[in-house]
Amino acid sequence: MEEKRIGVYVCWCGTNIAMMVDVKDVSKEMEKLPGVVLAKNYKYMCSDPGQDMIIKDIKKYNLDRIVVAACSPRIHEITFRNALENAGLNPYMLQMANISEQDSWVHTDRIEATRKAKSLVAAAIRRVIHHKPLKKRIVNVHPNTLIIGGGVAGMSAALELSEAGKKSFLIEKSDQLGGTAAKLKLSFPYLNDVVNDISNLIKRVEKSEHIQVILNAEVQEIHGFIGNFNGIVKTTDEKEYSIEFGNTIVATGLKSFDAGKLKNYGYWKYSEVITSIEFELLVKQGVVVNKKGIVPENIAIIHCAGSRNENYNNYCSRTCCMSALKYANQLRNLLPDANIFEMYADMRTFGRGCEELYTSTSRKGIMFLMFDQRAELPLIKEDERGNGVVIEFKELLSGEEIQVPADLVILMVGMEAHENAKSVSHLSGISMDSNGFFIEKHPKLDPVATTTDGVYVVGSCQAPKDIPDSVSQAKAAVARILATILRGTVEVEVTTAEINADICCGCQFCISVCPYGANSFDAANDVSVVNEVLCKGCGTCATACPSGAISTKHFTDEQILSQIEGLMAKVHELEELETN
Amino acid sequence: MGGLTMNTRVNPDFEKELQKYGKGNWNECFHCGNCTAICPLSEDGFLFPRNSIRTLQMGLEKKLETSIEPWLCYYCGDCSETCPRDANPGELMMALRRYLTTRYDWTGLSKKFYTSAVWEYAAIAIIALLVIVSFLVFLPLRPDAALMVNESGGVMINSLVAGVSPDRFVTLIEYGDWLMAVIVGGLLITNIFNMYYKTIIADKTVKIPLSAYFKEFWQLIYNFVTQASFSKCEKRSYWLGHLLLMTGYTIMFIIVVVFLPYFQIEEVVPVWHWQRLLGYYATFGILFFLGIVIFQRLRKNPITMKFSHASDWIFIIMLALTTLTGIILHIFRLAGMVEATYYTYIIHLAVLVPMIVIEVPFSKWSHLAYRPFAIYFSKLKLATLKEKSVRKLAPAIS
Amino acid sequence: MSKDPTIVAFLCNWCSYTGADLAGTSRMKYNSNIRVIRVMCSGRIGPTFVLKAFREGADGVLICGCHPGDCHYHEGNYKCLRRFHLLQKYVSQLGMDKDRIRLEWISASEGKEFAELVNNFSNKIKEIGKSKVRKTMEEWT
Amino acid sequence: MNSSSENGNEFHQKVHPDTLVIGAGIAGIQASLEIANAGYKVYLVEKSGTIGGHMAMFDKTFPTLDCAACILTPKMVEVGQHSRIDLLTCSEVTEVNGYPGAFKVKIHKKARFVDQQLCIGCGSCAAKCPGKAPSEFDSGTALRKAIYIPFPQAVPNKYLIDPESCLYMQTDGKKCGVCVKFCPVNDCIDLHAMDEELNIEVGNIVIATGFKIFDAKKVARFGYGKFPNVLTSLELERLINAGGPTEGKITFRTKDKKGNWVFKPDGGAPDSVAIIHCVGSRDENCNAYCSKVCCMYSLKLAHLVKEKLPATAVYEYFIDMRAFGKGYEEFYQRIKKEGVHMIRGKTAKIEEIKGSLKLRSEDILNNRIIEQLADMVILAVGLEPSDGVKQLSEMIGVEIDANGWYKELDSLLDPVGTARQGVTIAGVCQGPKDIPDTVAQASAAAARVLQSIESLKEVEFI
Repeated sequence: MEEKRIGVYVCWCGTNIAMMVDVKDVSKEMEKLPGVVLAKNYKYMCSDPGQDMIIKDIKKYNLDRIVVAACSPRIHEITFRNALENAGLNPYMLQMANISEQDSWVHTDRIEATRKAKSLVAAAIRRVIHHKPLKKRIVNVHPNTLIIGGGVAGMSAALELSEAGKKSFLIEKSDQLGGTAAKLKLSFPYLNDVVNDISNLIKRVEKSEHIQVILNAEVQEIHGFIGNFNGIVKTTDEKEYSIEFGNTIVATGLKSFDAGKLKNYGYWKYSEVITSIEFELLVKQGVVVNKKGIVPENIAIIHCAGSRNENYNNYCSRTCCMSALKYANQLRNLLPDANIFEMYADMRTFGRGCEELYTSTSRKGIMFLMFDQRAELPLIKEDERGNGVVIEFKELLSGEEIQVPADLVILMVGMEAHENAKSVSHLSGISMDSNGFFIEKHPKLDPVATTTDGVYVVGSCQAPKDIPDSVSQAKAAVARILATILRGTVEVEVTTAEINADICCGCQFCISVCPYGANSFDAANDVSVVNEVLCKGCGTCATACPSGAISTKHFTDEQILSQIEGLMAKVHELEELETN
Repeated sequence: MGGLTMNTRVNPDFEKELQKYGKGNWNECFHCGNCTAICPLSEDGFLFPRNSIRTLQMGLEKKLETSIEPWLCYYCGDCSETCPRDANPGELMMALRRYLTTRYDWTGLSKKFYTSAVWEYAAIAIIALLVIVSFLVFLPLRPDAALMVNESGGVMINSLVAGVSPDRFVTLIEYGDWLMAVIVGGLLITNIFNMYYKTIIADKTVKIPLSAYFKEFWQLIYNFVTQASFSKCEKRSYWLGHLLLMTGYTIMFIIVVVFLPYFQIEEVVPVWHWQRLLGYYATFGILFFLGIVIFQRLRKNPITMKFSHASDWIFIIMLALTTLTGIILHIFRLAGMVEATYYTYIIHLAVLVPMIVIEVPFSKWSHLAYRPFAIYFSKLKLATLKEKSVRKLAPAIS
Repeated sequence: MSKDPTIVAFLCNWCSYTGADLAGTSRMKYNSNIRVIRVMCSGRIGPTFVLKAFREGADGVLICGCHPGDCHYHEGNYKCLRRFHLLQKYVSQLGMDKDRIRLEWISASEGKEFAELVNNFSNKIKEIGKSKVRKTMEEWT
Repeated sequence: MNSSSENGNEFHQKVHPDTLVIGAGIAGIQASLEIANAGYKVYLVEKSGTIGGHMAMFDKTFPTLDCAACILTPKMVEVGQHSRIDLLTCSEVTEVNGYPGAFKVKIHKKARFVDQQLCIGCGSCAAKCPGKAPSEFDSGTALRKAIYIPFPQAVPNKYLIDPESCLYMQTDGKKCGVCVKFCPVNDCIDLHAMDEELNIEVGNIVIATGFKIFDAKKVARFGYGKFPNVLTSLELERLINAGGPTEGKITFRTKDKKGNWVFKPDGGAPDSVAIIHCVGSRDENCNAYCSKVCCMYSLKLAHLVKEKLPATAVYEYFIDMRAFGKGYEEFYQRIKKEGVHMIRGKTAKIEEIKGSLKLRSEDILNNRIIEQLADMVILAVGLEPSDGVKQLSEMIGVEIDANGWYKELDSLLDPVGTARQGVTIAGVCQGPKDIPDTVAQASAAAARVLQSIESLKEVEFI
């Protein structure tokens, strides 16, 4: 075995790591390990000078393997792989040791954390010895895009693509485009009539030659990988479409919170109580009446219905405060003499022009009352003194127990993830958070991509959002997609399974465990073969293989077993040091 | 959970009602708490102005009616200047003082005067007319008035009236004074009792021990004389100006009501005589203050002078007229201009009397009494509150 | 400190490793005796890895994957579950406490759950005591 | 490039494939990378000496608390190394002519005085340089030399000279010049370098000029600039940052030997810190709008203070807690549980009493006045459009609103386009925004650019 020349780099991450891990000690210790040519530590390895240092060292010391002990590989593996590539080294000759997220940030004892860092880095060093150069695979990108969801986000994405001359399939579950936005009369904060805007948008989408709208349809299956997806779409009348596409945009939107769950508000009990969705419908028709058909004199708008409360949804639905102010303005115009009460928790009017709307609304004789949305919610009950209901609660800004009479109560219901989010997440291989919203690749710097390359999440299916933010996200996804289409090709992961035909006994066990049908049987040679295009590199087959003929590139048994050795060797070495 | 009857019902119409007593964008307040925190007079137990704004916005009339807070405010304007929403909390306190004055007044006249300028003008006109008529008819100018000049050339003011001896004339005017004082005082005292009832007796949450009434009594006198609370405001010049006005006015009031026979005398006393010095001090104090206030109200700056209620102008004009006629009267008298002195005297009284009768029990001047009483009452309440609650140094986690 | 048991954890890349990272970015604190090895899918984790960990002196092995139905590769976690049951039996037969190995589902959003799991499992292993596998093996060879 | 056929008032022309991006904060960086990665050339113009903008100054980002530098610096490196991004630092756009699809842009490139190719970043020059000025990157919490690298991870990672604080330039060459003497590379430093004018032609312009923070001195009753331990949130951000002047320690502002107020690692730590929300925001006397990010960054700072100094009491004085985004409300609840005192009621004034700061506020929900003594007060300052927005908007022909934020074409359906064709806006210059929204918007702006280059090929206008 030829001599390995390993370079080890330990990152301080400012004080993020250095505060809890003695990085200097770690690098000093690593220098002693076999194969290690040099071990250095530096304030920010990921910075320009940090990467430069690695590149220079590779060239100067002829390093052939690099270990970077820094943050999670999920964040910077790509960064350092690029650095290796720049230095002329195969990018897969890198192994990272996660000493921040899984060490310095979660432990409180500096000695222990340092010890743990040493064993993690030692394991990485042992592992990297077995790394092999892998060749990147470049695939062509299909120029079409699948967009799931025909709301504002989906339509905006489709149009943006269409304007760039790129085709998309716009799949909508219901029988019309427009989603939630199509139900609105006015937008906030400028209270513009949006009915025309949205219908124009729909018209543009329908007219576009580059957009194929499929209504009453759901995606049944998606296969493939970035640039090369194919899927099946089925409509309610059993029509089936088989489509090919290079990228997927998930824009399935939201569903509103079920107001019936709020036990204090008596949504099913009182004909005075309606939801914001129902109110939008009323106001679109221009007639505001309660379910008894009576024009209300006292109207209460209750914020945070189903939001910011542990018994319902813990999160904030982001748009309800502004919608509630919009309603107050609409009501004031329709019913100039009505008493309007806004019952809020925190007034979250944060967007541009929103605080200004709050101010101008407060000039319109609207009574703002604050309640505690985390403690006892307001209680709606029959009014003994009048016809309607009365809302009882402790008003926080005055500390008074008060009663608000109402003959119309509008519950500002929050946003929830769609029921079918789970099936969509399955289809497209993206994850959901505990609230059922899709998880983006990175909450800051990659708010629309997902961990699955070529699949993007936009709009309210990612988290509650207003229209402009949804549109922004939709277009952001388009930027990413256009870039891949324009380049025409994209690099894909090469960490697929590999079958050593010499060892394979032809039991075909691997074929039955593969969820992608990537393995097939070559009857002529009596062995299994892997289709690298279909294989996603999960490694299940490698583990299942009774003869050890299958290995997963970059996650070989050898690599993992030596990683375990390294991990434990350091533990014991230190333990023995201590006992002696 | 409180029962149905425990909870108070909100009243959205009340805010419109209060707009009659002063103008402000009170509904715009979003309750940041800046005004209360910036006010040096606001303290635990008596937090304002934000609390009052909230009560107003919610239309909790009962709670407002029983609150002392508006009287504790001297309207330095800091709250309004720094209000992030231009909601004008200071002006609300002003409006509330007007409103409370009408609530304390059992005759209902105050409400008429505050909510209708016409009523106030009419009342002033009637009283003025009564004064003028009673002079022209019952106390007409002596036919040989020209002789009524003393050796120093000054008009002998008490001898101007036909058929009435100088001594009797002074006594007549003094009786008039007393009558006025009794009516005005009576009304004021009953109103103060009304205030006491609403703020202390009706408040079942505090039980004030009798000893506290004696222990805190000095507060009443002390605050009346010194306006000490006002001096805690950051703008001390406001306090000085106000003190100048208040002392000037009070001095004149006491002289006229209590010491008239020593004041309204035939001979012209030397310049350094106490009565002339006091008179000049009062005149100067009032004029100085009036000058500034008129200038500021016209400019609508500072913020405290931005909004002028009709009652403000009426008060300023009446006080100005009283002072000016007083000065002119003084000049005419020294110059020996007999007829001019007589008619100016009538005009002087025709302004002074309605001003006192209307302003003191029903309108702006009543705060002269309400303020020190409010402070006194607040101290009574605080004395009981402090025994009850222990203040925590650090705020609790919410 | 050397008395503290050592735990080797195998985490799947998509859910559990992300969840463990989340515990880190959220600065949730947990026991420092855990050493993580990242694999792409819990379906990749075979008995070899687990036994190797014990052979090298681990006192406990923790396996985490996506919640049922959430697997990035559709069903790798089910495969893992099946293997785990067998493995548990096998471990018992070897004379080890079967609680030394544990399989849990940790999603990408469950940083807090991960931290709690580590503490919990670590306490359990402490209860069971240090593993003698490594020593025995060394004596044998 | 007017290959246009004029007929009547209408003419068509090809869209120039190059793009100008103004401002190299995270918005500009993101937009540039998106466009460049799609294969088109980008001119990225940045006023200061480095890219990165405000995000590079932050320590952690809310609500996930990942370290800002960790996620930003790789992007910065990528920009610096990208073959299709022409990075122009110390530069400003001075003239914009031409038409959508073919803008002719004049760029004033100020001299950096240090050769970008030759500088090896050894730092010998700065070690000897006598000139000092408050560091812009450290928000004035520390001093930097006249010849300096803005921060260790700056891109480009080369020295530059600030003529304002350079002794040689201030004395017209009569004094100093020591940097040239100590520079180990020949002809690297040229103290007589001249500014340059650059003329470029681009098809699209992306405006991403970001923001500046509200000047806290304008609210005199908080005593910023008078009391040394009243800080802006950005100053605390620098203190907490490991790369900051105190190596991540939260310390008091102290006087150095020359009488400058600076922060040093050994400045002593506060036992109590109060954070005041909405300074310069939601206030008719300053800016009436909400700055959107202050509530969240205040919660983040509270957490970081608690993390660094667990025994320190932290108080937040707020009006409405605007925790609206993904995971924000949960973060708010978490910070509450960490023992940060939340008080609904904005502080009205701050006085200094025996070196301690006294804040007077109303604790609205508990119906009382709080006179709080704190060792350190943080003012959560709002955001304002950056300087020069007006000139730039006139130059390019894009409208700004009354507050100085750029106006988008359609507040509902087109959040990145402007009334001027070929010009898009991204990030905070359009209105306060958090990082995810900024990044999404920047990508959206890039989509618009790509789409116009790719599909239209020709612009049609009247």
